[in-house]
Amino acid sequence: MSRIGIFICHCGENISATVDCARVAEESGRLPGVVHSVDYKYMCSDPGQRMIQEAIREHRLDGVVVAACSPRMHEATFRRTVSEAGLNPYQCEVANLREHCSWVHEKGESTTQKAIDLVRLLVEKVKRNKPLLPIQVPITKTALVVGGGVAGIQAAIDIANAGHKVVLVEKSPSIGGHMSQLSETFPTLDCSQCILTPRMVEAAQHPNIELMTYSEVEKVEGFIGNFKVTVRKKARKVDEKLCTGCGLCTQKCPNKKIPDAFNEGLGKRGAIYVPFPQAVPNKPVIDTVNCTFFKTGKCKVCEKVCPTNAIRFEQEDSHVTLDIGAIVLATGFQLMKTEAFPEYGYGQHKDIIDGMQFERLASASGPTLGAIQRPSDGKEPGTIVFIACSGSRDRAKGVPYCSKICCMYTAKHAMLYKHKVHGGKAYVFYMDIRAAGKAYDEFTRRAIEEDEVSYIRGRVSRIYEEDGQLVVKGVDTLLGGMPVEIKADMVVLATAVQAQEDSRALAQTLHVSYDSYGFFAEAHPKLRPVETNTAGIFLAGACQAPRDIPETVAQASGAAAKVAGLFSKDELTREPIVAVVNRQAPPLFSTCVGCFLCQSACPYSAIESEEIKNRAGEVIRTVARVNPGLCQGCGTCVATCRTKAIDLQGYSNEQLFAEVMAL
Amino acid sequence: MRIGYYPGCSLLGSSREFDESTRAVLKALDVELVEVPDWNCCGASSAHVLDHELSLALPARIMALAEAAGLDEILAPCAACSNRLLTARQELSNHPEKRAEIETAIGMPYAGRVRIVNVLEVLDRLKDRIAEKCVASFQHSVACYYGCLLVRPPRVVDFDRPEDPQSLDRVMASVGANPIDWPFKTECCGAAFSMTRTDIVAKLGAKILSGAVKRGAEALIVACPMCHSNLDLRRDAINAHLKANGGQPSDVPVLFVTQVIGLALGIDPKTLGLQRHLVSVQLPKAESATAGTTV
Amino acid sequence: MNERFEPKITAFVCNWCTYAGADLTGTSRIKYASNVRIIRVPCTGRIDFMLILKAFERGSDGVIVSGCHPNDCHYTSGNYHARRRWMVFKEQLEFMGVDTDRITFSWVSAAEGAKWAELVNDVTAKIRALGPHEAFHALAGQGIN
Amino acid sequence: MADLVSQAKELLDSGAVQVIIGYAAGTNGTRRPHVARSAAQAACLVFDEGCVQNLASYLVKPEVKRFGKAAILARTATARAALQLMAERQIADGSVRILVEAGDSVAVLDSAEALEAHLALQAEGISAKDRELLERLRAMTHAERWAFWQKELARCVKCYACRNSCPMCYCERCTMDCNRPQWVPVPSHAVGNLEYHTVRAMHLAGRCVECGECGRACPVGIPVHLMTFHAEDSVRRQFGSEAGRTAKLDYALSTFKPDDKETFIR
Amino acid sequence: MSSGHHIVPGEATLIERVKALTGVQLSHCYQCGKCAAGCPVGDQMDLTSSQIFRLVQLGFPELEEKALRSEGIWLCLACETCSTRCPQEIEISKVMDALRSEALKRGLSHPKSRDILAFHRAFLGAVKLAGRLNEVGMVADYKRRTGHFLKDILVAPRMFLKGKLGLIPHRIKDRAGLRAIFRRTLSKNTSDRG
Repeated sequence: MSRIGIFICHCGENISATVDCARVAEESGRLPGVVHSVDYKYMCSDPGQRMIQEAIREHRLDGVVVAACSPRMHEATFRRTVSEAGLNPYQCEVANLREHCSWVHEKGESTTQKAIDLVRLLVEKVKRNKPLLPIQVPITKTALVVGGGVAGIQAAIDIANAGHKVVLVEKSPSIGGHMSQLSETFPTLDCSQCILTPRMVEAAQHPNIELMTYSEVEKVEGFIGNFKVTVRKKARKVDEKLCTGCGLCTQKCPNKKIPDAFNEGLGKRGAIYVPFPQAVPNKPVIDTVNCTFFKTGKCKVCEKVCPTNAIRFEQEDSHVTLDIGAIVLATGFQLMKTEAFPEYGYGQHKDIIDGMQFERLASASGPTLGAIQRPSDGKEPGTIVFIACSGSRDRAKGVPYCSKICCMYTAKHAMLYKHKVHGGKAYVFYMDIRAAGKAYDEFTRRAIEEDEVSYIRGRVSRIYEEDGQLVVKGVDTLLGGMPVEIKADMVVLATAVQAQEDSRALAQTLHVSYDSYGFFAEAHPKLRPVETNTAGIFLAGACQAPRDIPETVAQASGAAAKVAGLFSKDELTREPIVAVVNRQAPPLFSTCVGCFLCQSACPYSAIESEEIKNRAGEVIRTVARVNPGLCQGCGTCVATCRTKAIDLQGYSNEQLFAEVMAL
Repeated sequence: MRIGYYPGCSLLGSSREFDESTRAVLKALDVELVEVPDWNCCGASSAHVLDHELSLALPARIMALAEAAGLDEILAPCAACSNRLLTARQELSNHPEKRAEIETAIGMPYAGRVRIVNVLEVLDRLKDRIAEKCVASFQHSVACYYGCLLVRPPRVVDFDRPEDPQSLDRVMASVGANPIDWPFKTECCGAAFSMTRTDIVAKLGAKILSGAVKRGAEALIVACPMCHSNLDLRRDAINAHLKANGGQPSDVPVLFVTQVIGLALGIDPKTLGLQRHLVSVQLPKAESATAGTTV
Repeated sequence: MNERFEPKITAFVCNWCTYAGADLTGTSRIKYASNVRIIRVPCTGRIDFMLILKAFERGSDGVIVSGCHPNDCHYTSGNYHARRRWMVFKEQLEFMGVDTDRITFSWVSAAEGAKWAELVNDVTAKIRALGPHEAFHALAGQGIN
Repeated sequence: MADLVSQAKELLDSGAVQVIIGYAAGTNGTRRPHVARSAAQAACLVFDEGCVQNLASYLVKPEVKRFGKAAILARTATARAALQLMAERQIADGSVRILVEAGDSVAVLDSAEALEAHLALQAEGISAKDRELLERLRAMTHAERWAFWQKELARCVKCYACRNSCPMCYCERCTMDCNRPQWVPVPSHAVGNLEYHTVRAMHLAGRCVECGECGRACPVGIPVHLMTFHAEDSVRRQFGSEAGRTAKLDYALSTFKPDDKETFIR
Repeated sequence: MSSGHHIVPGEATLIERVKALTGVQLSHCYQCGKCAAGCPVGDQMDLTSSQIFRLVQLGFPELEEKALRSEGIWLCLACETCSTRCPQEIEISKVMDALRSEALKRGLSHPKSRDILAFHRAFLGAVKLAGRLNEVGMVADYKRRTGHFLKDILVAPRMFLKGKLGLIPHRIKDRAGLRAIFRRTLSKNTSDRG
């Protein structure tokens, strides 16, 4: 026989004004199994809580019903109260006499009667409550950061500085990302390399950070605190340990005709190459698609010249499996290609380039060592046209959103051009100037006012070649839609910021959701901007939406803080409100028949299959098993299960059944 | 191969050589043309300006007649016609309720089965046959001029690519011609303004013509009667405009794609109606042709 | 004397949307009929159709089942699963001749305090008009054949 | 069916299967289930119009499974049951040979794939009589249907013959036997009977292969199969899926579409 | 009779009427001007497409009238360059058609549109008569309507010599049916006038 204690709260007058609390206490006291029933002015006050604790000890209560305000308000409070008195916190239920009764009904018999009913239901429920222990999930205190751009580097360094291990995976041969390609950065015009390179080195040398460049995440299993991640290390064809990065091989490689991706195709590189001089790690890779040896079986010049015999033509891709506690996605973005613009010649004109290509032209370490020369003939363009919103805010091109960074970097480009080409003429076609940010608008104004860049409000309809120049047919909407035609030597399209090619595939490997453009989706647009809906996976930078550098770095540190917070404990504690598959005595073992209809019903793929073996190790039956780490306790599986083999702790069949039968 | 044929009004008059050459060429390629019985004008560039319903009903009658005649495909050489037919076809298939209205208007059933093809699509299909029957390869630098209506609006015509299309260039190359790369392939020539705003037609025509000549074209190749008459019939106006604006008048001829194919297949110029052009068709000797190609 | 019939309404509501919505009704002091008894479940996906039958067996004249609007489910899709179950369950009850007008399905979000009050009042009025769920209660009375 | 017996013997002798679940002649022209484990026992196998019983329920019985690989004579419903049982992981694909009528011999289907292909050609199995009954019931008013079922269910003695005859009711521990809590009272009881049959129908919605075995099994002649037929039909109409058409699990009630019907929710 | 086409002026704003006539929502235009930029006659227009749309967007009667009175809507060649490139996928030439018929309905069409209108009416007139277009007849009619009797005086004879001018109009058989089509569709208040 249960020993239930009932505690009716007046909540000052909030409840007692319309509910006869004394009578509720008195009538409830007569319910079978109830050994103690009182009412009091403020149950949540210290004396109130003490009253409950004393009653528990005095009457050896095994269940408590507090009838007060909404459990969403004080359930936690009262559960703590009872546990301090030695009762399992989950032996306490809260009847909602305030929000659901006294506040919404008039004073009178029916209201008091309702209060009595509400208490009775929970008395019947609490009789069936089982002591539950919070679920402890162990945490592997190693973070995986996917993507070695500025976002990934920042997140890795912050987590590492918090004293946790970090594995930083980058798919290209060097970390640095897009930022390492930039010339100067807005709004300060300081050299991108100069501010990024030290961070790259710091990341590489940090005792807590393991760099895995030229590697890709292939498989992710498990759940928060306990991921198993398989990473594919692509074969560099170079022994990283032996290689000293002397660069001899890259100089001697006879095949130097390969368009250089780092320079956006504006420069050439060898078949064995280091993406850029400040690359981290500064170790070359062999591009097997273009390498003469891999194509013809002859050459091997690199092998001959290598002083440390580090070349490994036979090297294969390898796989590494990591135990990871938390993941930060920092896979960045890509720019829309100029091929996507029929009206601008399908990217066939050499002198129509995108923003990143201009960065390489303007960069001191770029193919032209910072001289602005047009790709077709190396001439210095006397007239240059920049086109903002190229593909952005353009639903016809599938990008209705604003790419956010173009207004600023276009202003920067125009400035850099004006600084480098004296007497040059720069035009910017734009729709709106979006320069919201610290010192941003001043920056664009400076381009217009001091560097005398001509801003024209309107889109460009067509660009075609004539007499070695590019005819840009635009319009000035501020002059009432007057057509404007400019003969330019070079055109720079500020093409749209898009999600990475493979972002959807990656999202599916990690079970994180993504928006219709392929950007990863945050858990809450305002309040949880760096979390995903998948516990333990966080977001940093432009893989979530177009971002500039300051925002990216801030978000990266935010994600790092989340990871550090998660890693601050050895175990993570979760409410024990989870589903469990029952166990029975042999030969049944469980009433689960293993039909697994529940599996597809689970929103968290928390239901696994488990083989029950006999002593001989033979499988007797296969049943469902709920992974308490993944289960969030919705109970959809419970309602789906025909044999009632799955039940939900805290809202079990017995508990709910009892409540209903007490109606 | 058997295919429905809708010549359209201008192929009976100002552009009859387009009709003549089309019939001649397809005959030579063993394609049987079945003329849509009792066909009417499609309304071309006028109906849609004045009345939307009419601009649907006129094409609908044509397609209904074709269906009644058991045709499942109509060749409409005139770009304006094919464009109007396609436009009506799409709107009626997207709006069944409209289709019912139009059916009552034209007083006959219209199921929307029949497909509309332009002359380039047909020639593209036949390019192997053309290649094997080609007797005199057309070794000249040509400017392929598509005009507006063949490729626009892409959501309706769904043919080739909207900017810098390639199909006509392919067809030309298949008979040994050298299609130049130039930017005005789909620039508008002034279309229906031939009569009313000759000034505009002259201006636009001048840009197209000089653009082609400048890049070494020995001929402009078209597949649209309106383009042809604006560049051929209106040549005097165009040249006058060029003179007035310090440009070079030009007598570079304008040929219909079917005429070029005809010549390549060895059909005599008269049958192809070359003599009907106002700008007489004289082309530099073939061997010198390549000389003119460098831009 | 004919006393006004006060129907017994049982509501199964999810913890995250409708339960919170009903809390908001309270904090906004919106008054509504006191006939309803709320049973709190984590998610509409948890609601076993048997609970609804049992509620009737225990003398409920009407039942409310309410949770998060589509897309708002705290567990992303529990409400969608529930919705399908209801679609079939409703048709089955109708086939058995059970009066499904006595079951009201609804979405009430945590922000819709007013909607909750309105819902309860409407349902109460409706069931009051329908009268006691005699058919079902009679069965309960019959006991063993 | 001339070749049946020889084919059956062949299957057993070759060791392709260890047991054949089929039919043999019963008393006065009836057909009864017959389990043949040897060529000799296979001699009396028959497969004709009289063989209506859905034998699939034997496929999941441990005592039959014990014998080893099984072959089973199957009408459409039996085949659907086999496929649904595969989808629900109760029998493994390839572990059972399905023998379906093919002219005057039987075709041997040994994979889910073959079975799916075969079933794709078979119409769904409700008899005209049952269809007509269903329609009549659906045409009734609530009150009439209520009265109809109350009258019928009043005869129910909770013998569970319907449950035991059903190939899809293979749970070792049925909800009905679950006593913590006791969802449905054990004794035959007006509410209990209504609840029991509602539960049965709900558990078969999207899983019922429409063999009607439950109806045939009922000793007191309650058309219990109509309830599961209706449930299955309700799933078919509302979600377009059907039990026993594929070996891939496609259970309408453990999946959803965001744009499922919403009109009945306020 | 035809749907959508008979909205009493003043019943709705022009932007709503355009929607009813063409299904195009002019609120989608964000005034980037790309249409005007590519328009072959953009430099000839008193008001370019984007300006016209702006005038319509605000819904002020006087601005709507300004748009309808413009010559621009009559200069549109329906070459579809604009709609092909419009980032907002607005079917611009459809809108121009609609604006023209609105201008006609309200008798606001620009004086310079006279010739253009005359041409279109002559064109349809000829078609209505014979079922097919007889260019000679059409041109003659056009001249009558406009008084440009000397126009093409130089081209015509050469065309005739080249056999490009058929003097006998091509008649289709079912002319009655065709006239019926005109009767059933053509809105009274447009080309039947003049």
